[in-house]
Amino acid sequence: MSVARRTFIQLGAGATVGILFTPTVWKALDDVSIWTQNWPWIPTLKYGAIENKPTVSKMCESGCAVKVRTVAGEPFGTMGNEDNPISGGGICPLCANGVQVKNSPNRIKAPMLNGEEITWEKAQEVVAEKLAAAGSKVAVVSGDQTGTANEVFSALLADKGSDAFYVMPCDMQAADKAWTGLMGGTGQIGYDLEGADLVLLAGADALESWGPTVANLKSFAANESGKFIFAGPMQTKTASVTSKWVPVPAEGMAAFTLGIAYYVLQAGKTADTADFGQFKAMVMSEYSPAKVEAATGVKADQMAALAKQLLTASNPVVVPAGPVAAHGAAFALNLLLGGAMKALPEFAKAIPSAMSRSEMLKADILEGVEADLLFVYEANPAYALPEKIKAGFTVAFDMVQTETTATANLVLPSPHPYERFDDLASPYGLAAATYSLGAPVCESSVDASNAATFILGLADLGFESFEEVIGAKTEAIGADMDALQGGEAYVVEGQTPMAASLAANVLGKASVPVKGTGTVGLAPYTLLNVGTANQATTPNAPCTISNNQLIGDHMVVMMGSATAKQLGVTVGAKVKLSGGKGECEALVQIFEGVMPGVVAAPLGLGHTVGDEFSKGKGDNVYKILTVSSEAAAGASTWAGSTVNVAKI
Amino acid sequence: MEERKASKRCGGVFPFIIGFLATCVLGWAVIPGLFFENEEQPVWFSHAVHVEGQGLDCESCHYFRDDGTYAGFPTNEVCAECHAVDPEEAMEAIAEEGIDPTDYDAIMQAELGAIEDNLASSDDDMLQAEREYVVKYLIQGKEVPWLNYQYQPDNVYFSHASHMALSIEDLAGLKKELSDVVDPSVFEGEAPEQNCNLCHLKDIQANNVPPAFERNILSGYSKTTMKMWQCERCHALKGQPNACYTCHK
Amino acid sequence: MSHFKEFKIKWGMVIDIDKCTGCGACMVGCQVENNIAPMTKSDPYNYVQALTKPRDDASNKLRTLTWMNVYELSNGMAFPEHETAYLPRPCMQCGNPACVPVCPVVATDKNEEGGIVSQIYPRCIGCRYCMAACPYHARYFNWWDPLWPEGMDKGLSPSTSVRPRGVVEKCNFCHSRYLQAKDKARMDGEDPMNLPDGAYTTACADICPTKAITFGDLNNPEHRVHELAKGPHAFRLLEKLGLHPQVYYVSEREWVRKQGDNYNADAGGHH
Amino acid sequence: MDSKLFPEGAQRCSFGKFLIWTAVILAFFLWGLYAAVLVLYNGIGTTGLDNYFGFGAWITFDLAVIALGAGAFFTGLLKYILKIKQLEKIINLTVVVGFICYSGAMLVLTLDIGQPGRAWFGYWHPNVHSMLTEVIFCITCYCTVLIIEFVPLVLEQKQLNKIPFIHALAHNMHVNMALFAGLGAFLSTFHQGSLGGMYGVLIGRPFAFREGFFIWPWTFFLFVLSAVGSGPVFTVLVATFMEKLTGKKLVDFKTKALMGKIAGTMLTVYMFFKILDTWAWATGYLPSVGLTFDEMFYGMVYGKWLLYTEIVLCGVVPAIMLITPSIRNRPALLYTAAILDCIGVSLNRYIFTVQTIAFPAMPFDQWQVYNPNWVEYASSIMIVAYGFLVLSLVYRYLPLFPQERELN
Repeated sequence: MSVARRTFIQLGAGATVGILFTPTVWKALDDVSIWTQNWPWIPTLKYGAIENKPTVSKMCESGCAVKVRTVAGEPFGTMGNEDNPISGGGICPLCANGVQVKNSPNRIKAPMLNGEEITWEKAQEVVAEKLAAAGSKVAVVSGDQTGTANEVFSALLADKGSDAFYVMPCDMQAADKAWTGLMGGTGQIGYDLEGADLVLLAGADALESWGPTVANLKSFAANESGKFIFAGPMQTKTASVTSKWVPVPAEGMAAFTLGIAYYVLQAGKTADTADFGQFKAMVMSEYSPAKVEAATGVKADQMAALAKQLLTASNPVVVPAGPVAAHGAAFALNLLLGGAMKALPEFAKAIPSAMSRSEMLKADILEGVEADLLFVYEANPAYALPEKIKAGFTVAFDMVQTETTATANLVLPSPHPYERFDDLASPYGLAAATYSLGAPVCESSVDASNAATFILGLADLGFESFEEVIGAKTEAIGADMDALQGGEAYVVEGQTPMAASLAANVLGKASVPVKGTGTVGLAPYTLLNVGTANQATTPNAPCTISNNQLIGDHMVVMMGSATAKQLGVTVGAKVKLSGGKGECEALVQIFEGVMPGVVAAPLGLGHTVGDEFSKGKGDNVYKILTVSSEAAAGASTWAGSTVNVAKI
Repeated sequence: MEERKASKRCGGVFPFIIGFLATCVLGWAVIPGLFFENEEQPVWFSHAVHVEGQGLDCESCHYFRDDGTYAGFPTNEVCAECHAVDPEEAMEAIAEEGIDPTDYDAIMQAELGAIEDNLASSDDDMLQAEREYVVKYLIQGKEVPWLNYQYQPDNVYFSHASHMALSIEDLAGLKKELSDVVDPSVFEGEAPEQNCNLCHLKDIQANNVPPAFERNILSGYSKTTMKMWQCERCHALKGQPNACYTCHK
Repeated sequence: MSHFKEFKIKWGMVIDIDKCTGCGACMVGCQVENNIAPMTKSDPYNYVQALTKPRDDASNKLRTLTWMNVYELSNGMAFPEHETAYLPRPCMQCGNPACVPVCPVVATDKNEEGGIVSQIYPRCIGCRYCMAACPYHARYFNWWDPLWPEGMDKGLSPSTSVRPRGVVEKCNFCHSRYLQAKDKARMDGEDPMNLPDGAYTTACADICPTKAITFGDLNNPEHRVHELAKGPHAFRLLEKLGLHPQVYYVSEREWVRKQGDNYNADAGGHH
Repeated sequence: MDSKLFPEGAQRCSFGKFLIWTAVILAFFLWGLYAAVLVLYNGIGTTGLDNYFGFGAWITFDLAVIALGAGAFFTGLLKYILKIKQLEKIINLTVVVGFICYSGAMLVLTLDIGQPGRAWFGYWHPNVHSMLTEVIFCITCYCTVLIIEFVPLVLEQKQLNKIPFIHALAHNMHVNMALFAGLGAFLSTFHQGSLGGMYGVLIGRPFAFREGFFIWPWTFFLFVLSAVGSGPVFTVLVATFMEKLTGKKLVDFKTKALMGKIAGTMLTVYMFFKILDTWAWATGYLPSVGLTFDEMFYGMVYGKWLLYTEIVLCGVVPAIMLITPSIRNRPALLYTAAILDCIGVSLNRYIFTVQTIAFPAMPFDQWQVYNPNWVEYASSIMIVAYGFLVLSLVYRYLPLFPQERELN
């Protein structure tokens, strides 16, 4: 037995030594380490021809002209489009994430009727029925500011004898109300930020979220000699690069502008309008620097200095934001200065019966919407306008699930901008009328269909598909389809603005600062990476959202140390902001770039529906905005919102 | 007592040698083979038929794109230039026949005109192979998942453009040094003007039935996947950089 | 032990802080180009995760994978003198890197023409010594396996391999774009070692709406960065530590330049 | 029931009692094991580490135990090379403690690296410039040496030793032990140093960076000194702790005092240079990079008090206590000094590991605070439990203390 054992041991020893003289062991070791380099659960890459296909992306409010990068036909990235003036090679953080949103599990996969998946044919029937029943009590809320899809929707309304076309509240609307409404001007106002030698951004956060942001940034960069000044309640990202920040409360912006106009008039500037004298008298008497200083807290000499700079500048421009009055005042000032403000001609319509853009901007959504049948086109009123919309039956078109689609009766999936025909007609703020077009760069990954095409199936508007409408549009404006599809834009220069009046009496009344009753003023601000009223933040963007907006699941509000002392709160303190009809929870952050007596809160957080990147992150500031009506201007505004702050 | 003698007699060496030899043989002859499993290409593709038969040259399928990248395997788009079956037509035909478009066998049995009329092959086997390709991939809009004998993982960036100038003739001088990097037989006889043989299957253009793809069961690599040291050896010999980022991504 | 290697080509960046609004487009563009997975808190495929803490979401700034990271600078003054600025921070690709000599397995090296500090994921063992060495916090660790929400991983960029958990990664100036640019040059019969300005540029520089980031060969007079880096307002981060970054910053604001290095003790730097 | 296995003429507690004792230890061990499994399965994300603190509790733990384990090589050196006879009374223990510390440290390291499957790359693709490479090599080699030093002790187990072959083997190994002791001393000195070098070479980290001699920054030598200045007394503490547990005398106080004296001397030398180094760093290097001494500290967590505790209370004080015979020869005071000494060196390792990377080099960056989570604690405790386990078994079955019989 002992022999056997020993033999066995020797055999084993021999075997062991033997195997070491073969590649076996070493090969196994090597292969194992290679295995750790290619774990099966780590996704692998796709290879093939790489192309950059031009199109438009409409995730940000003004839209970006982009090139979608594809490998073997599969989109993987988004880059800017040098050939297009609204991009010049750059894009915004939202559109930079376009492909990821396109592939998001949050996409709506198929038509849903009250939570039940249905076919497009069925959807067509349902809506047709509702449409017949609703008669003229049909309304449309559109989140699209630049698309020809709006023409289709408005044409449907016209067909039904309704004029209830609403856009989400935006500066384009306020500007139009002031310009065409109050001052009897024509065209769409634009600002030549690249050509101007002095730009006073009167509340317009132009280098972060206002207007055609990317185009603004491009102009800012190109405008080496020009001087940019930002006026507003907080030191926005715009203010971090402008040469100066003038602290002005949002509700005081109109008065502040007229305060500057005071010196400009004093210097003998005139405008060729019927009521110029009246206007001058009004400003001189009611908006003397002393009065403005008393009302807004902005030092008279500060306004004097600004006026001086504007007067010495050869091509200055004032860029307003917020209430109608602020826009009116700024336009008046621009007319006096005769600088880089432009009036853009509107592009010809593709559908004769459709509304003009100005007509689309008339209705005021803040006053509430009521209809039997409501179409919501890629807008999210349920999130940004709580309790403003009432409808018997709501049809929501969107590509991803939102608060609105969650509450709508019928949800119809839109193709992602990269999967459909769409266009960008003169985003508000550009100095020239600009038309860009987007064709699909890939097939839709879900059972989606273009909203406008669906609408065309409901009424005879002379077109079968939205693609045809786009074709008609390009024809109507006289642009070259191939050039447009190649990514170029069709551009018509803006003209010198002509106004019938300076709306003296209206501005006189409407420019008086109106403030809520809360303990501190509320300065809501928009950061594109946090999201807009219609588009929540995107998968990769949260990494770019700083802890000054969001910590964990808590929204962060910023205030100066003085305000913090006044409120008796410190950094990191958890507070409840109450204003309007709602409340918000937030953590306190000290930021000396906020005016005393003001709390700055980021818009776009606190979604209750959506993907893991936006849902339950922070709180929704739209809940605590107060709507005050600009009686004189016949409009309503969020400016002058105040809140009460309580520690919790 | 008995035991002692026993062990003395064979000195403990004999069994040792037995064991040693046994595993040596196993380790060299048998085990290495066990690391690999054979896989056939998704469809039978005969280079011979296309090159000799149809007189195609390499570039008609394997070419450089304008951006300098290399189109290794041809896409359906390229194949469809000859295999002119219109997917939409075919799919309609399938729909008419009431066949499930994913039921390949049924489609092939049905011998639909929309497909058959556009098949080019002469003999039956080839015809079947072509039909298989058309039905399973072309009309389905799916690219063929060809198996790459020279497969490299995602962390490797191989540039065909930077290697296109290499000539087998010049390299013949390094035949000895390269013996375990390049198959020596490549340097024998008249050197072709193209250098594909250096790394790819020798004279693949004349191949009729592609060999099986030998997949490493642990790493998933191809048996003929070039190892890092081989790339480095040649780079060193040719005075090319061996910096990490020369080849990795 | 810090051996300084000079290269004929020296890829570098000049970032104009006075043009950066901190919009974040560069960070998003970078993540897309380099297959950095969105940060997801829960892992539907890993049941063991439930036994321990969830993965991190993006608001935990100490766990992100932001090769390009934008810092917010403040001049520290009270209202109304307060000022802010934004500073994008890629990898500095130091001429004398702190991270390279410490790596025990040569997973990172500065040995290629162009002077880009390489980082080879399949070689990295994840000891994180290089992270401890880098004062710019330019190096990041894969704390978790990358996880794309359902369906999102079909749109991956072909330019960077996907990293498993447990390895370190960092900005590499979109290196595979360099390789591609060289291949293009070869096709067009140009010299791949003398690329024209703009033939090779990074995703962040590409996407930046204000073109605050300029990229090019610092040694090549034909490239804009060559001059920009020599400008009167140009500076580099922590020059006194002697790492010789290949990323330059420009700002006309003195307080911003002052924050590029430590000036609190007598022995001054060269500003 | 297992009394036949006990060392010659030694009394041990009942088997049942022993089982209970080991059960308790095992409980801790398993808890740590659970944590370790989580780490290996989910990744290091489960710990409290982050991008600012790539090094944390684990590395601190490793460095501390390796320093404290230095008793082994240093005592070995003195006994076998310098032939200090007296030390043979405790040499076995130092070897066992050393073995536990090093093997434990290596276990933690495999958890600590993100890709354990590639751990061997350290040998296959070594970077000769990296201090860490040196550490990897020396630690693994020295661990093998410790095993070799450990083996004869095992072979001397009563039953095993009856087998003539094994008896002979054990004897032979003893004879050649000097060789291994020398080898161990060499390896150990180097990696103790390299561990210090790891921090000293961090040009990007003003808190840790040091000038030096040839390729070795000063921290290299400081770490060696601090290790030999604390290792021996740690062994003394372990011995004493075991005496308290077992209620037996295991090592005569004379030997302990001698160990104290040895450590004390080294500690004094260390403190002299450490203070010199700190001063030079604060007044010479820091200003040269535009920094001040005060900027190196932050609030309570990373306050100056840490440094002062390390250098004065746990450095100078025990040094004086240990080199002053009158104090050293009082058991209570010797142990107090020893404890302070060990705390001091551990604190030193913590500060170099954590505060070094907590300091924000970029002026616009902020201090970050690191706190380990239960996973890191548990896995470290697992190692401690492992140590207890090994020591208990060794004590019960192996002739660990040559003096045990005569003392009891």
